[in-house]
Amino acid sequence: MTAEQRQTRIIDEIVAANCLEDGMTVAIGEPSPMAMIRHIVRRRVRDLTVIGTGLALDLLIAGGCVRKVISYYAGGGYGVPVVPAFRRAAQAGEIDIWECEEGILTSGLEAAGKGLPFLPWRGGVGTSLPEVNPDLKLIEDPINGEPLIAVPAIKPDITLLHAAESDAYGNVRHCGGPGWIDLFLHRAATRTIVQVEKIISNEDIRSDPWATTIGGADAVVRMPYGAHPFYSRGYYVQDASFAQDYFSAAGSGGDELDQFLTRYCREPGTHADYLERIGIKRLLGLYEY
Amino acid sequence: MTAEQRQTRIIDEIVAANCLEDGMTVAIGEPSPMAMIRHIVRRRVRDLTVIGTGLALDLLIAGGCVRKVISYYAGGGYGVPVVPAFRRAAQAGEIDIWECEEGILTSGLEAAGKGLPFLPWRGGVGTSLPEVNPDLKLIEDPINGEPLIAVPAIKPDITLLHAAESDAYGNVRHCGGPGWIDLFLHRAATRTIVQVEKIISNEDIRSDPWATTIGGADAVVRMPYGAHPFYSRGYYVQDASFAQDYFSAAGSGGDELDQFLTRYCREPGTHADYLERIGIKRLLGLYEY
Amino acid sequence: MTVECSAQELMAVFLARDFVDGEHLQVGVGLPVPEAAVRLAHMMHGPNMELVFLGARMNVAHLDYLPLPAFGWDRRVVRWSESFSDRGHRFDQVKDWGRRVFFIGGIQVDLYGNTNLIGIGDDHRRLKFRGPGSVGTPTLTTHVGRYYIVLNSHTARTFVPRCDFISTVGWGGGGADAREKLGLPGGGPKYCVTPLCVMDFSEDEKRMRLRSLHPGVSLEEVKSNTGFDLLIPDDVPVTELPTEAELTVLRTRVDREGLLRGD
Amino acid sequence: MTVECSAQELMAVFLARDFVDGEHLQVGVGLPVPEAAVRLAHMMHGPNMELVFLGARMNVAHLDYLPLPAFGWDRRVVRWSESFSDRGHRFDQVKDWGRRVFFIGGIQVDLYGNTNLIGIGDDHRRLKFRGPGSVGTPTLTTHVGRYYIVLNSHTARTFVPRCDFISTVGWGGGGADAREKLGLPGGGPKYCVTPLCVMDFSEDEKRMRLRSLHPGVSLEEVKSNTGFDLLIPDDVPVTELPTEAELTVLRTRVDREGLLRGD
Repeated sequence: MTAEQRQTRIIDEIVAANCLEDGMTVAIGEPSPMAMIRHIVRRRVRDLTVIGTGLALDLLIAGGCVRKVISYYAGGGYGVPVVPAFRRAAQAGEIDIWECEEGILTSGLEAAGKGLPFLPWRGGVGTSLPEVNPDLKLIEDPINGEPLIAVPAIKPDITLLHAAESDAYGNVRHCGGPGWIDLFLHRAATRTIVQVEKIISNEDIRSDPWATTIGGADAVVRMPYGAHPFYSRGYYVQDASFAQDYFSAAGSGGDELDQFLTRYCREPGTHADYLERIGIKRLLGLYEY
Repeated sequence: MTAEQRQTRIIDEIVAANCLEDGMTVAIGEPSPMAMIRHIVRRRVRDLTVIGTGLALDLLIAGGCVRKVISYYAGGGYGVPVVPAFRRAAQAGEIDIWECEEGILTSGLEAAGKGLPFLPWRGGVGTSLPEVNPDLKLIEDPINGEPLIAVPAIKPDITLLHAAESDAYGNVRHCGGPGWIDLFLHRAATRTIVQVEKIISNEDIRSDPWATTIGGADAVVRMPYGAHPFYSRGYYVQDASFAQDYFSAAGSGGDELDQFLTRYCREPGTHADYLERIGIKRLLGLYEY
Repeated sequence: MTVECSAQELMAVFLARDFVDGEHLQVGVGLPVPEAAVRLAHMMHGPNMELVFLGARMNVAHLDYLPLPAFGWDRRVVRWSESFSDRGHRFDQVKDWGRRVFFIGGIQVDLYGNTNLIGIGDDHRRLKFRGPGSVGTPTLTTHVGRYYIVLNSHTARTFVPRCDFISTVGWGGGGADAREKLGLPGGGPKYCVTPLCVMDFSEDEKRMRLRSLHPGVSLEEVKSNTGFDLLIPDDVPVTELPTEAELTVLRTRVDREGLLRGD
Repeated sequence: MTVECSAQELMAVFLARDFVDGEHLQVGVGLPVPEAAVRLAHMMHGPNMELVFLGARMNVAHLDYLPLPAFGWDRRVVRWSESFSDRGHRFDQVKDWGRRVFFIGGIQVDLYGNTNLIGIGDDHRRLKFRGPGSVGTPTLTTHVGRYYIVLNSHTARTFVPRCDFISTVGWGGGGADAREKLGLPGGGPKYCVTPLCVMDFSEDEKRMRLRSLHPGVSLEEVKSNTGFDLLIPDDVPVTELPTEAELTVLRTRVDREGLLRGD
């Protein structure tokens, strides 16, 4: 690799989508990178292991893309205790569930980032988690003999994130902070692809280096409104009624769900096609302030 | 604890200094909170266990305050491979050295913050560290049997930091980021006292919550130029010639060192007295840009 | 009730009174009663309280009003925060959680205060009823100074002798040393609050015990809706009603939309 | 030398040529030769290199000049960074260090490239000569794709058969599987560069081996200043001199003050 010029890390959304292959472990950040999620459903990628929650996870299950879920929470926020396609698939035994909780998940991700085979964690001691997830081993700590859980390293093949901004070289800024999970998912993954609202100049990044939340993501995809129907901090709020439409269709299943997937995931070939279908007026109505 | 009004966390420097007691474990952040360090020397606190480096560590040893050093690096930056009082005391066997390295130190601090008795680390496997520091235990990881080091939790009684700004409620901002160690030291400690260049309004803090590097430090001390002769990001650069004067005095030891300590640590009763002795012209010459 | 209020309002006020100024009160998503309770306490008597929502540390006693619910992630709300306490490191400072207070729900709760968010059934690979999962409740309940079990309904289907799966350990198999034996440093569940009553845990056995009945609720109603033998003290008081002042703050500064009144 | 340059300049240019565009080059405090080397490579042929100084990720090929040294923490310099790669989590992403390159010094270096920053003596509690300590070198050298041992002097006091204490494992007790047996994923030391010569490590034994002599340095000079038997190949070339172009960039854009010329 030699180059006279510094190389851009901006890639086309189709190129990004084609990085996803059957059987991969894919981690989904918060807010959800919905444009990439829709591409996965459109491409009918199969047998994924998914680290994710809520609507994004549910859409992937509804689209038939998921074999296994690394799950600490499958609620859809206020009013949706458990997302419908997940519940149906779980109760039918159609997906494997690697049962965990937030501290166990982040411990496994941290172990991967730190190049360690495991990290210990206390949360979960005494619960059913080690019983229903045999990868979690009860250990005695080597110092005081306290009971702890050894969490094996969790290594996503690809982490998909949505953030506010990036320069052309993968220096990413989350507006209002990277939330609680994105950096863990990024550090643990072999590759991180970030869809962003906006590409900004390298000088802008250098003006406040500490604001950079991910320095040098592997690839960046320009996706304005790319988190819809989720919020994107600094840009728009959640489209709650659209999310409700999805949960309603997913709850019904069958034809109604299939029509939803066709209309919003399969037919639009690009993210711009999807936005066209949503309509600019609706999008403009989602301003934060 | 009931109060009609929200309580300030700003405390007087003498009140802060009096928090330090003989025998405590004290962690020193980067840049060094030199005003507090000088107070420790002035008060002749004894038998401290110190987590720190460079000039701050050396001044505490020169002042006779230190029994044990948790040490990964005792250089003084470019041109000072090993700080003088530390070297002298170490070679004379006058201080205990808990030999470690950066990843082992942060693992021990992280363990404390996470409420764990230990964390495993790979860096140091194969070295003399576990041999010269029996608290570091060689273990086999419970998943793959890989050799690792179990680092016990490191719990400072007090962490002393220097940062750019804070509001009255201990919401601290490091300008240009908190460096690599301050947050680890803070999370592990029973109590964190932060000396700051400037107190800012709570509204200023709320205008960019993600910029807050420590939310709710236990106590804040107003100490403009408080890191001198170190840099304070956003305010001033290192006073290299003053540091050189110290290293020269410490290298000589005896009367010369004693005079330095008297002049700069023991005689000035307050930080303002110290600054008076340094002189405003010298301080104004340390601007960053 | 002489002061007209809904069961959820009563629950929120009961909880609010139990919080002490200076505590850190953390509420997860989708728990409107605890959310209202911590905000009410903060405004009534807790100027030094910190409200923690998905890692955002907020001190908002000076604000007239904030929308309820969806407190946790909506930027229009968390813009009022002073820091993200974890800065992406949610669980890197659990050692300080002794003064933190937390709240959990559950699809099952047993007589020792263990709870279940995983699911109902015999076989984890094919649950009869799949729950949302444990979220961060195992870690939070392991470390926080105390927590409250807050449920929006009180039925024998929820209050079971033994959870099918345990996602948070309350008092394990019972006994005051149950948590200590497991090495869990936190203080465990203090109260279980439902639309019918308040329950606590007995000192020795740590079995669930009736503490007060909400106005108009009979002992029989509680017993028949609880799937295990609740300890019943000789004297069971009625849960104290909200004051006018509390209801005023609750309805004008916390829950203006009437979420807790079912409006 | 036909092109006049100092030994340190020669060392910096030798190193610079060994770096590949796209690599991450991390330099600690107080190592002016590696610091100059990575900046030279970055400007000569590495627009996609990342320079990492105390966690600050910099890509500064477009800048005419930056002061040398004190690159690591002076805000007048690190203001040019694009991120703090770790954001306070220096070692949270070591799994990606396969393409990272690092540099270490040492107060002792042994024939398998193990090094010592701890001290000299028999008794750790009372060292004859106390070193600075290991800094982050054990972790860095455990994980980085490769590293270089760079010394400012070449004496038999430094190059010893066995270090009194080992702060970084090179090839342990020798053998190509020495690191693998310890579970160390990084690639180990590639070259040892001094003012006299360049050394590498033999393929099987991983013993230190002379690779090239700097112009004007005799084999005997190296041998008599090395405290163990260095492997000497039949044919030992002379270290290649810098080109005019390299020296020009080094002296005008990297080391304007002449630190490497001893000015």
